This record gives sequence, C-alpha cells and structure tokens, in this order.
Amino acid sequence: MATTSQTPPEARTGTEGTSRFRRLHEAGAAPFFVLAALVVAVGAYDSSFFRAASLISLLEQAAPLTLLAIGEALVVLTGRIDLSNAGLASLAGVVLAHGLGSWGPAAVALVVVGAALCGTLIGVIHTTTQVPSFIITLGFLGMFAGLSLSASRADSILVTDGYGSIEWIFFRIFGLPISYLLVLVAALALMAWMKALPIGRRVRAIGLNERAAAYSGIRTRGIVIAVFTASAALAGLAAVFQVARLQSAGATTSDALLLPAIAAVIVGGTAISGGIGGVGRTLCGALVIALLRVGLDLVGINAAFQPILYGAIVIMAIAATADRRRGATVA
Amino acid sequence: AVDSGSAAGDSGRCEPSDVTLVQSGRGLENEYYVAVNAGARAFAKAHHARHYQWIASNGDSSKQLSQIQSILAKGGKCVVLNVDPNESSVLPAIVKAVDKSGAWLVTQWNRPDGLAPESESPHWVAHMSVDGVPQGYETAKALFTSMGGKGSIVALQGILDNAPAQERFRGLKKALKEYPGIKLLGDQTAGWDRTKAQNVTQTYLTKYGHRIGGVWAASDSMGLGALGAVKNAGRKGKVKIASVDGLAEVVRAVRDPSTGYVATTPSTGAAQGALGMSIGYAAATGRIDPDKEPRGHRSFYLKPLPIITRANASSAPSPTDTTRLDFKNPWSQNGRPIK
Amino acid sequence: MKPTLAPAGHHDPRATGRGADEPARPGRAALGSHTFPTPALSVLALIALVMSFVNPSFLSPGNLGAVAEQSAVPAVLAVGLTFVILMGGIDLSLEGTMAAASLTTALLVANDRNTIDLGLWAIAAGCAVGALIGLVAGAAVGLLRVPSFIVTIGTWQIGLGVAQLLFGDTPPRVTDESFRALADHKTAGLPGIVWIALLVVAAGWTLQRYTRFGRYAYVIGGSEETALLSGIPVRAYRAAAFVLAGATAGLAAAMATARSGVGDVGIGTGLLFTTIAGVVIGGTFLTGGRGGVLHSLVGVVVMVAIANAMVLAGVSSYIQQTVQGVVVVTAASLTLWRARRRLRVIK
Amino acid sequence: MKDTPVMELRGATKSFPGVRALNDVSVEVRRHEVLGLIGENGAGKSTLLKVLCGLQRLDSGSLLLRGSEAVFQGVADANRNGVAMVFQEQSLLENITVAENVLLGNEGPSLRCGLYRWRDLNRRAQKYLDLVGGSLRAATPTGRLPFAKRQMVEVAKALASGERGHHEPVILLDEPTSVLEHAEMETLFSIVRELRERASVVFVSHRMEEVLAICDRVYVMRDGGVAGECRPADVTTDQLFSMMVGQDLGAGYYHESDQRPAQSRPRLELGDLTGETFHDVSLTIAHGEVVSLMGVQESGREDVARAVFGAVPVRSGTITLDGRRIRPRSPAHAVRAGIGYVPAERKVDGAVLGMDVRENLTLAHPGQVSRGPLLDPARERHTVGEWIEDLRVRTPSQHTPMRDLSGGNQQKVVLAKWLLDPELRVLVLDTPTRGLDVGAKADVYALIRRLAARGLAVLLLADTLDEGIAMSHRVLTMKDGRITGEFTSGAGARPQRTDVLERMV
Ligand SMILES: Nc1ncnc2c1ncn2[C@@H]1O[C@H](COP(=O)(O)OP(=O)(O)OP(=O)(O)O)[C@@H](O)[C@H]1O
Ligand SMILES: Nc1ncnc2c1ncn2[C@@H]1O[C@H](COP(=O)(O)OP(=O)(O)OP(=O)(O)O)[C@@H](O)[C@H]1O
Ligand SMILES: [Mg+2]
Ligand SMILES: [Mg+2]
Repeated sequence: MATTSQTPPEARTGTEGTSRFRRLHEAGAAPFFVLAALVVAVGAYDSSFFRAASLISLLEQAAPLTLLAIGEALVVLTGRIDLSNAGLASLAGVVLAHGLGSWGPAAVALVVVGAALCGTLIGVIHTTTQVPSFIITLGFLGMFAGLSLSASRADSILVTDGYGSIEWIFFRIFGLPISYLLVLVAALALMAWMKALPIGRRVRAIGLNERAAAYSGIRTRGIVIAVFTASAALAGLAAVFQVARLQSAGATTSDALLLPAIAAVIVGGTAISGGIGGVGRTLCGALVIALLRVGLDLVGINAAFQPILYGAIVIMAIAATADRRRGATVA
Repeated sequence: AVDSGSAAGDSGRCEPSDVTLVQSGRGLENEYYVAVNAGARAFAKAHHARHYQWIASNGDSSKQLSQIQSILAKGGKCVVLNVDPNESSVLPAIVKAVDKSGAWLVTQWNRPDGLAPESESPHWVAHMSVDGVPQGYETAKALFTSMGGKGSIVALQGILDNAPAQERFRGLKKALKEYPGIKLLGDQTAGWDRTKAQNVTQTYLTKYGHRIGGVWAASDSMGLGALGAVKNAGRKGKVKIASVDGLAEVVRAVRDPSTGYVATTPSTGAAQGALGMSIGYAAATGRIDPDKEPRGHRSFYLKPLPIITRANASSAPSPTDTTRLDFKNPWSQNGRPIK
Repeated sequence: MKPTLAPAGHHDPRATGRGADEPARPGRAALGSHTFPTPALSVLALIALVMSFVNPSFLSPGNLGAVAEQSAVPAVLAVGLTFVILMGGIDLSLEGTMAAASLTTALLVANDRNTIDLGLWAIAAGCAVGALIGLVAGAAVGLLRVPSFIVTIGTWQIGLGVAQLLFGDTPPRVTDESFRALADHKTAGLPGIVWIALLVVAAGWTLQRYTRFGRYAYVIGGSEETALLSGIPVRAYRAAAFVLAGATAGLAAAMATARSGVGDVGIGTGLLFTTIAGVVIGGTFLTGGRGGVLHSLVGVVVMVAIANAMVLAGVSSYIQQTVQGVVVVTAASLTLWRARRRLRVIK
Repeated sequence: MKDTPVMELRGATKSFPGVRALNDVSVEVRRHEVLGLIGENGAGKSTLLKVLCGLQRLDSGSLLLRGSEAVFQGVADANRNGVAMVFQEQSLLENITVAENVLLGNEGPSLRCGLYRWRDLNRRAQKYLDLVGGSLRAATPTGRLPFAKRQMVEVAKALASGERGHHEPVILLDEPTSVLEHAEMETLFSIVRELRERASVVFVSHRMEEVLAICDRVYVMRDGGVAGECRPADVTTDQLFSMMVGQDLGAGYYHESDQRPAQSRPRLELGDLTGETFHDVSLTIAHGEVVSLMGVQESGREDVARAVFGAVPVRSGTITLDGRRIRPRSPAHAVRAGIGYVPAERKVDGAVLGMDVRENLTLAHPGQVSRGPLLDPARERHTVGEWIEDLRVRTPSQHTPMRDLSGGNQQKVVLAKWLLDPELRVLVLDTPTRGLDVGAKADVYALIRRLAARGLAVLLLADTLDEGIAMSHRVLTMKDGRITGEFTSGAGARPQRTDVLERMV
C-alpha cells in the first residue's frame, strides 16, 4: 500500500547538513528517544511509575504484544502485511486451552506448529494467487475468527488441568519477569538469525527491491512463505503467553492486539513499504505502544479524550521515527 | 486454581480516605456503562472517596488487564476495583493480579466456569451477575402473550461467546417450550449491533414475509434495529418485539402501543456500579471479612426485577437514576446464588 | 504492500504486444480491460446462481431491495475510499470518522438532547466533521510524509474520541421525522438511502471520469513521479482524496443515523471490512491506478449479497465469518487470477 | 534578434555524488535548427537536456532563455516557457488514455467548468498524434500500445507540452530513435524536419549516421564536457567517433587483442526454445565463447535471455548446460545451475539500491563468504574488498549504499555479484554497458574478455551494433522472435555492420 517514489533529484540535496542526526535516525535511534520521552512524560505526572513494580508490570503486559509485533515486523520487512496474526493468536489460544488438559506440555508445541502451518498456508496462497497480502490475510482473519468461535463453542475456557506446564511463564525470576525475558531471548535469537544468516539480507532485499532480489536468484516465494510462517508461529507463541497470562482463552481474546501490533512495528521505525527496520527496534516500538495503552490511564486522562490523544501521539511518534530514506513514503 | 502466594490474611485494612475506587468497563459510548458509571460515581461521592476513576477497555481484553495491572502496580492495597471483564477469559488473570497486590475486586457478568470468589481469594470479594434466563424467559413470554400464543418469531442473538447472551437465549428457549403454538423460524447473531440487527431482520422479513409475528432480541439495541426494519417493511405494530436491557429509548417505545414493542427489562447498570463499589469498599475498609461471608454473598445474581411492559413503562425509572440506591447494605439486592 | 508491476520503462512485451491498432470492438474491449468490473459482476452472478437453487427468495424483488438498502451505506463509503486507494493510499479510519459524524449529525438535527435544529444542514455538518478528520489524515500524509496506513489508524481513534466526547450519557435520538424519512421513505420501491447512494455513486463516477481530481487520481496512482514531473501538486490531491473519503464517511454516517434514528458511536462497526474487501473484490488495485467507483460499487454489493445470502441459506452464525473469509479470498483470487505472471511482484 | 540563441548554457557545471556530469559546458540552441548531441554513454547528454528542461538545476553556470537568464521551477515551468522533452526512459502512464497522456498537465481548454470534455480533449490530442503519424488514436488506452508506438506518443506529448508557451517551442529528444523500427524512424525524421520550420530541436542519439543526416549542427560531448562542435557537412563518422572517444582509447576500446579463441566443447545449448515472444531458437555457446544476440526492440532477444535465466516461462524446447538438460523454473533454479544474469534495468532489476555495496555483492552467492551456514564478516570484508579492488569499483567504503554509486560502479558491483561464484558457467548480459561512462565501459569489456578466458560462456545482448560485433566470437541476429542469421566474428575478421543490420530489420 505504501508507494515509494524517487524524490526528484533536487529535493534530496537539502538534507545533507544534518548528517549526524540522520545517521542516528537511520541507525534506528528515534524509537528509543520516543520511548524515553514517553516514560519521562508519564513519570513526570506520576513518579510512582518509576518504581520497579510499575516498570516490570509494563514489561509483562508488553510480552504478548511484542511477540505479535515481532512477527508482524518480519512480514512488513518484505513489504507485506499480516492482518490475521492476532486472530490466529485467539484461535491458537482456544485450541491450546482445550489441548492442555489432554496433551499437557505437548499441546504447546502442537499449537505453535499448527499456527506456523496456518502461516505457511497463507504464504502459499498469497504467492500462488498473487493476491495482495492485505486481502488474503483479511480473509484469513475472518476464517480464524469463525473457527475460534466454533472451537470455543462461544464460551471462554478456563484452563485447569495442565495449566502448570505454562503457568511459570508469568512467574518472576530474581524479580525479573520470565515472560519478557523469554520474549527477549526470542527477539535476540531472531536478530542473530537475521544478522548471521543470509536470510536476513534476503528478507530486506525483498522488501527493498523484490525484482532485483528475484534476479539475484533469491527464492523470493519461499522467503515470503517463510516470513508468514514465522509470523504465524510467533502468533502461536503469543497465544501460549496469553493463555499463561489469563489462565483461560476466549474466541476473541487476542483480536484487539492487531492494530497495536502494527502500530508497534511502524513506531519502531520499520518502513511499511518494507526493507528498512528490524526486530530490535520493534521491541522498542512495542514498549511505546504498551505504555501508551496504559499511560493515559496512569496519567489520569479522561477516558473520552484518551483515543484522541492516542491517535495524535501515534501519528507524531511515527512522524518522528519514519525513515524517509527511500524518498517520499506516502500512501 | 489460581496461583496462591496471596496477600490474604494481612490485617492492615484501609482508612476510608485512602481508598481509590476504580470502575472498569467497555466504554462510555454505551448507555449501560453510563449507568454503571453513574452508580459507581454516586457511591464514590456519597463516601467522599479520595479518588474515583473510570477506565475503558474499549473491547480489548489485553488492554483491560494491562490497565488493571498498571493501576495495581501504582496503587497497591487500597484499590477497590469493580470490573466488568471484557470477556470471561481475562478474569483469572485479573483475580491473580488483585490477589497478589492485596487490593479488592468485585466482578460483574462474566466469569469462566469453575472460577468463583469463595474458592479463589478473599480479595476477590464477590461476583455478581444478572440472571439472563428469567430475563429472556419473561420477555419472551410477554412477546408470546402479545401474539396470542401462536405464530412464528425470529431471534437475534448477542455476541456468541458471551454468557448473558447465552443465558437470555436459554430463557427464550425455555419460554418456547411452554408455548407450543410459537415457532422459532430462525436465529442469528447480530453482535449486539443495531445496524446489523436491522439488516438481519430485514433479510428475515423478506425470507419469511408475513409469517413473522414477532422478534425477540437479546438486547435492546438489537431490538431497536429490528424495530427499524419492521417499520421500513411497513409492518410496524403488526410484528411484536421484545428485548432485554431497559434502554430509555426502548422504554419509550414500550409506552407507545403503535410500535409493537411489548417488553424489556429494567436497567441494572446503576445498581451494579453502586453495589459492586459498596461491597469492595466494605471489604477494603474492614467492615466485612470476605472469608466470613456466606456463599450467597460471594457469588450471586441480582434479585430479578419485574420486566417493563406497557402496564408499568410510565413509572420505570431512568437508567442513570441513582436516588433509589441503598449504599448502606451491600447485600440489599442479592438474589439467588450463582451455582 | 506495493505490488510494483512492471517498472516504468520496462515493458512486458506480452502486455503490450497484442492489438496494436485494435479495431474498435467496444464490447470485447470493456470485458477484457480494467475499465469495467467484469470479474466482480461474474462473482455476483455466481452468488445469484447458487442462491437460485438454495433459496430462490434471494432473487425476489423484496430481497433485492433489502440488498440495495444494506449496500447503500458501504457504497457511499466506498466512493470516497476508492479515490484514496486509486492514489495508492488507504483509509482505515472510516469507522471512527463515521462515529464522530453520526453524533454530530444527530446532535444538530432536532433531537432529544438539545434544542438545536439545523434541519438537513446537519448532514452537511456531519460531512464537514468527516472532511475535517480526513484533512488531518491528508495533512499528515502530505506534510509529514507518514504512511496513510498508520495515520488513519490514528485518525480512527481521534474520530472515536470525538464521538465519545459528544455522546454524553445517552445516545441522542433523532426526533426530526423528515430527516428520518430521507432514509426510509420509499420512492419507486426503493428507500431514500438507496437513491442517495446512487446519486453519490453517480457523482463519484462523474468526478472520476470528468474532473481533474478524478483523472489525476489515476495519474498519481499510476506513477507519482510522472505526476510530479507534469507539475501536478500531488500532495494537495492526495490530501483532497482523504478529505473526500472523510466527507463521504460523514455522509454515510448521516445516512446510517437517519436509518437507525440515533447518534451512535458504533454506527460504523464492521463496515471497514465490508468496504475495503468490497473495493478490492471490485477490482480496484490496492497499489492504485486501476479500478474505479463502479468497480467498488459492485464489490460492495458482492460483500452485502454474501452476508444476505448466508442468512437466507440459514448458515449457522458460528461459521458465517469463516464462510465470509473463504469467500473474500476466493473472490479476490478469481478477480485477480488473470493478472498472474512469473516474477510478478505483488505485496 | 535573429541571432540570439533560443537557449544557451554558459559555464554549466553539474555534479552528482562521485561524478561530474557536466563540466563547464557552454552550448547554444539556435532558432529553427536541429542541434545534434552525441557522446559516449554517461557523457552528460541527458543531464544537459534535463538542465535545459528544468528537471535539474545547475551547480554553477547559467541558463539563458531567449537572451535572458532563466531558472525553471520544474518541468511544468519549462513547458510553460516552451521547452519540452522526451525522456530517455519512457514516462507514459499505461492506465490512462493516449489523449490524457499527451495533454497531461496541459488539459486547459478541454476542461469547462472543471469538467473534462473528452471529445475536445481527444480532438486536441489527435492533432498532435496526427503530426507524428503512426495512425495513433487518442482514445486508446495507453497500455494497449506497443513499445515503439509509445515512443511516438512521447513525441506527440512533447509537441503538445512545447506549445503551451507563447513562444516557438524548444523540443528536446533524448535518444528517441533507439527503440524505433526503420519506417517509424523515417516518420520521426520527417517530423523533426517539419518541426524545424517552427521550433528548435535538440536531438540526442548514439547513431552517428542519423545525426549526420538530420542535424544542422552537432556538439560532441565527452566526460561531461564539450569535446567539439561541427557541421555534419564537414565531418565523417570516423572523425566524429574519434572526437567522441578521445584519441587515447581508440583501438583499445574493446580490448580486442584480449580476445582468446573459444574452445569447441559446448557449454550452453538451446534447442528449439519457444516461448511467448520467441520461437524455435537454437544456439550453442562453447566454453570461453562470447555470443552476441542482436535484434531490435521487439525481436524477442531479451526474452530468450530471460528464459535461459528462468525469468520467463518456456513453452517447449530444451536448455542444455554442460550436456545436462535443465529446466529453470525460476531465477533461483538457474542460479543454482550456475547461470548468472545482468539485467538491462540496472536500477530496477539489477541492484538493491537501498542496500550497501557489500550486501549487494554477496546477495546471490552468500555461500562464498560464509563459514558453514553463518555469514563470516571477516571473510566477507576480505572477499568484497578484493573484488572492489579487482574491478576498480570506486566507492567510499563497502558500506556505502548502492544508491550513492555512479552507474558504472553500480554495474560493476552487479557483475561482481555473479563472479563471486567460482562455479559460474554461463553469464547472460543484457546490455551491460548501458549508462556507463567511457572508462567503466572499457573496464566492463575487459572483464567480459577475462571471464570468457576463464571458460565461461557469455550470452551478450549488446547495446549497439558495434559493441556486439566487436565483443563477440559470433553474432546471431533475431527478428520477430526467430534467429535470422549467424556471423562469425573472430579477432581481425569482423562482419560488416550492414550485413548484420540487414538481418535484424
Ligand atoms: N541522478 C543522478 N545521480 C547521480 N548520478 C547521476 C544522476 N544522473 C546522472 N548521473 C551520472 O552523471 C553522468 C552523466 O549521465 P547522463 O545521464 O547525462 O549521461 P548520458 O550522456 O545521457 O548517457 P547515455 O548515453 O547512457 O544516456 C553519468 O555518470 C551518470 O551516472
Ligand atoms: N474514463 C475514461 N477512461 C478511459 N477512456 C475514456 C474515459 N473517458 C473517456 N474515454 C475515452 O474517450 C472517448 C470519448 O469519450 P466520450 O464518451 O466523452 O465521447 P463521445 O461519446 O464521443 O462524446 P459525446 O458523448 O460527448 O458525444 C471514449 O471513446 C473513450 O475511449
Ligand atoms: Mg542519456
Ligand atoms: Mg459520450
């Protein structure tokens, strides 16, 4: 959806003076500044926010959102979008809640693998029919919603048997939330993966110039399928976290995380047109969004004004973090 | 089943002046929550609470949980929460968070099967709900009676994974059994949504035509949508409608015989807001010890209220009317316990 | 999400080789080209065919009227959205914009909350509120150069917030019967909102075919660079498209408000899905430059017809969403199938 | 007044990162003349035209329009002043009609009360279309036109744009003939001759005969400067050529002495290969052989090249590599079989401009700089450094984004991307020197020679006839999707240009 176009050559020359600022910006520093500014702003209203309990609680809340955002970031890096991952997380949660009793810990693996397969299916259909990912995943969003409604028999499922096998995710170790540590481990693993293996470059090359990537012998189709698979697997993992956190699952539990996850990716400075950005800064973007979701309550903003502020802050944050290197990223 | 490590048993009860009252629900663009907020706010005002806050989940379970966790991380033990969980699946986590921080929680409407305050934690003081079965049953009966005990109806369901929606529909089914002359032609979910209800009803009206003698809706907003469709089909007054919730607009429609709207239930929002707060407040300030309260005080339905029909519609109070609320006795409205 | 087709300057001979000087065969040309929503119409025909076996009342005049009535609001939304998408952008804020406009309209006609009565000017006010929210998005996209995808998630929230502020305690109920009659009153068997929608579609089509704004939408969507080279003020036109989308969302909200009789924050719930899916199924490319108002109209009718058909066919509520999802994917695949090519980039 | 040039550049200098595209250039365009501009690739011709039409601004020097200094705010502004250009890369939109393209941004009188009057628009556009001939119809959707016809539309568009002003227009044509067929070329020439009566024309071409035939005056450009000015009557093609390339390069331009005889063992064989735009193409390339495939725009030669690389589907026929039959279903397959491909559209298909030099260089064969599955940064730095040095890629660092490199250096990186693989067997080069400056071009030629000497089979789609003849062991010509001729072209025994040309058109 995003169209990039070369700026007319003359328009480029003006930007050279601020090169240090630009270098910081290109390195992905902007989201960190936005996060710092928000933390300071919330803390200024309410100094108790700086207490360890508050900050750790924020990290814990951010965990499932971050997982979804990381998966989304991989898809967005190729210039595509996955509108179905939150819906898939809801479905996976329902399946997991059913499965934990009879399968125990194996259910976790089954759910993540099953979710990954759903992602593979999406990728295959998208690359075969050459229908834009926006529409394919929109359709799958509907399917997942319908399926989780049927699977949950329109009721929420309390997990009792087998809860022990995932409950520990939201324990703390040395005062640190295991959940977020796990997210960090997953993110670091992905970052290392993207950095140390050729696939990272291939994903970015597809986002930046898919034709050139294809003409370089990169299996673009396979990689696109792979990122959808990864996104779906992370959605499955997010479902595990949600069930661990909520001890139950409902048909629509994670649905509402879709737009925040996308916002997190973009606030993190990943270009929606693809190729620029990555996992690390998405962590930061997810924290910004997680903070915004509760920060306005902490500051005590009247509920009716909150959406207005949220919308305005998101737009401004993205204006600050957007990387416009590739010319005018509009549309 | 919720993890222990509870802060229970600590004797330190809160001074009334330290208590923070927090009411959580979907959002104030919904009349029901306006009534809940009015009730809770009225309680806060009556008790000069230091701080009262309304937080909106906007239909986002994760957000609701996050908001609550953040408020607990900040406010500690003297927080009283009256929560309408966005869906029952967030409730265990809310209970866990409250239990860990030692704050006080009262919940409304939704809870997963197998989870109850009396068996979980003293900090989950009570869970109250409104029994949807008699609501659905009574309104359906009123509908059937107005149709003369025979004919066909269609039903509009609420969001399918929602307990009250299911209870109300069960009430309808129960009434149907008692009225063999009434046939249920079809039921569809309209997701509590007025426009969607209007579209579904319109489609039903073209599908079944004049066979439809009545529409039963699980909520008033859907009932109003059905009314719109009936009106546009030129069958206003001929197709009877009944629904649940007590929206002001529906009460007005019930008063007007030409609409064909026969029944709704009184609004319970203000009562749920005020009672929830007063129970939590009583626990926080040490007036009651949740562990010592009987089971009927921990999980209960509100006393069923007589439904609103044309006979009593003109005397029905406004949903946001808080003058009749009794803040003295938190158990004043208790009906039967929830199993 | 940018399906870069063959890049400028690189021409696929297969796309261009045939029919150098085609003799005018308008029928064939229309069917084979992008100027007519043929695939979407085929999908519609397919639905009608299937339903004529499953439940023939689908094709009854009454039900067709119902489909028309239910299509009216999303069709109006689609008209504005089409121009944004033609230029390669997207507007996700429809539901929020509609919420704000619905309350504005309801509070400005005769209503039970205040004594203001602007009569039909309230509709204009609703459009204006929509246009204003569109302007915020347009300005952000044009001036801040932020992708519209995310900007309009922001303006969606802003619209919802404005609506919540206006909501107060009770939904403002419209007491102006002439305003409500606008939606309900039947002329030639069809209710008012259908006629309004047809007028808007006609206006949109005129805009698309006969005005600079409309023609330049194709130019900008085709190649922003060429547009800039030709001295077209691209940013202004882009912003204008968002303003138009906002205004039509405002009008759609007024229509929906007239239909339901109350100002409602949730007035647009679910319409974003219907409208965007409709626009794409109609054959308007999300990358811009192809498609049009008529395409979107047909696409939206397809979406509404599917929902209607499922109720008529008695499909269980539990699987309706699933069926709808399958249909969206299938219909989009059918519409876009003929464009498939090796190494084609579609995002 | 008669002698005031319509447009004049004085001491014009324009630099891009790493390149001085125009270096103290002074030229003038006189009234009612056809001014020719020739020069090697990258000599700065297009840049000069872009400056004249307001697309680019000078770093220093001045632009005079009808005697007074002018600064154009953009192309539209230049149009209003009667200056219009046909760009080297086509700039028509496929999704609107021919009429709209011709009058884009210039609809003026065809809009009444803000509404398009299509008939009027079509009529006005048709006027220009009739001028350029080619039986073009204004109401046709542009996407339906074949490539060459679009070029005529471009000319019509320039005519229309040039007439926006109140002065006699200046029309700038940047290589308008490179994609035209013979008959269309004749039409174009007659248009240009007719234009001379009421306008000034600047004409850029690589074909010297054309320039000599049609121009009144010619500037020869070299390396961003004007190497000379002459009248066609006074010079021969050979003289022009030596002015263009400079004395020093002369004979060594194609490094002909480096050509080694090919071995006889066949490396790549195509047997009756048929696809959508080519039929029954059979050819064999031996180890160490360079075969150039010549043909005009629609001859199908590009698709043959792409088919070998798996980028377009093949209907029937065989591709045999080192005696083993392969069926490349995608470029990825072809790459794994040992085939490399340098596409014509460097910026679109060849390089990932947003990535840096190092990443681009290792994109196709990361295995060469990895240890096991992991990329080895040290090894990568080393290997990339070697290639940069070897090919004399001028880049500030390995981490410079490709976007910032000059075209020639970008092209070298794209080539190196394939050379990284020691197993490479076949290299398909689609106009690999397009857009390269003189030095870079010579470097690329030298490289092709070296590769061939290594045993590689090279399929070359040359940019110009001369290049194709000079660089190859054999020249094959294609027309309408079929092979029409074969010439051996060993060192010292080159086929005649006219003979080759004859088989192509
Ligand atoms: N926008 C740009 N940014 C950077 N370098 C550029 C740009 N445009 C041109 N150049 C460089 O300036 C030099 C002159 O380019 P120009 O396009 O004028 O050459 P030309 O004479 O038209 O060549 P050709 O015959 O290939 O068209 C080349 O080295 C080219 O790479
Ligand atoms: N939106 C459009 N897209 C593509 N082509 C168009 C469009 N509008 C007009 N045209 C082309 O322009 C031509 C003329 O359009 P128009 O229908 O106005 O002409 P006409 O019918 O001859 O005139 P009139 O109806 O005024 O007598 C059409 O044949 C059509 O090919
Ligand atoms: Mg050039
Ligand atoms: Mg006409």
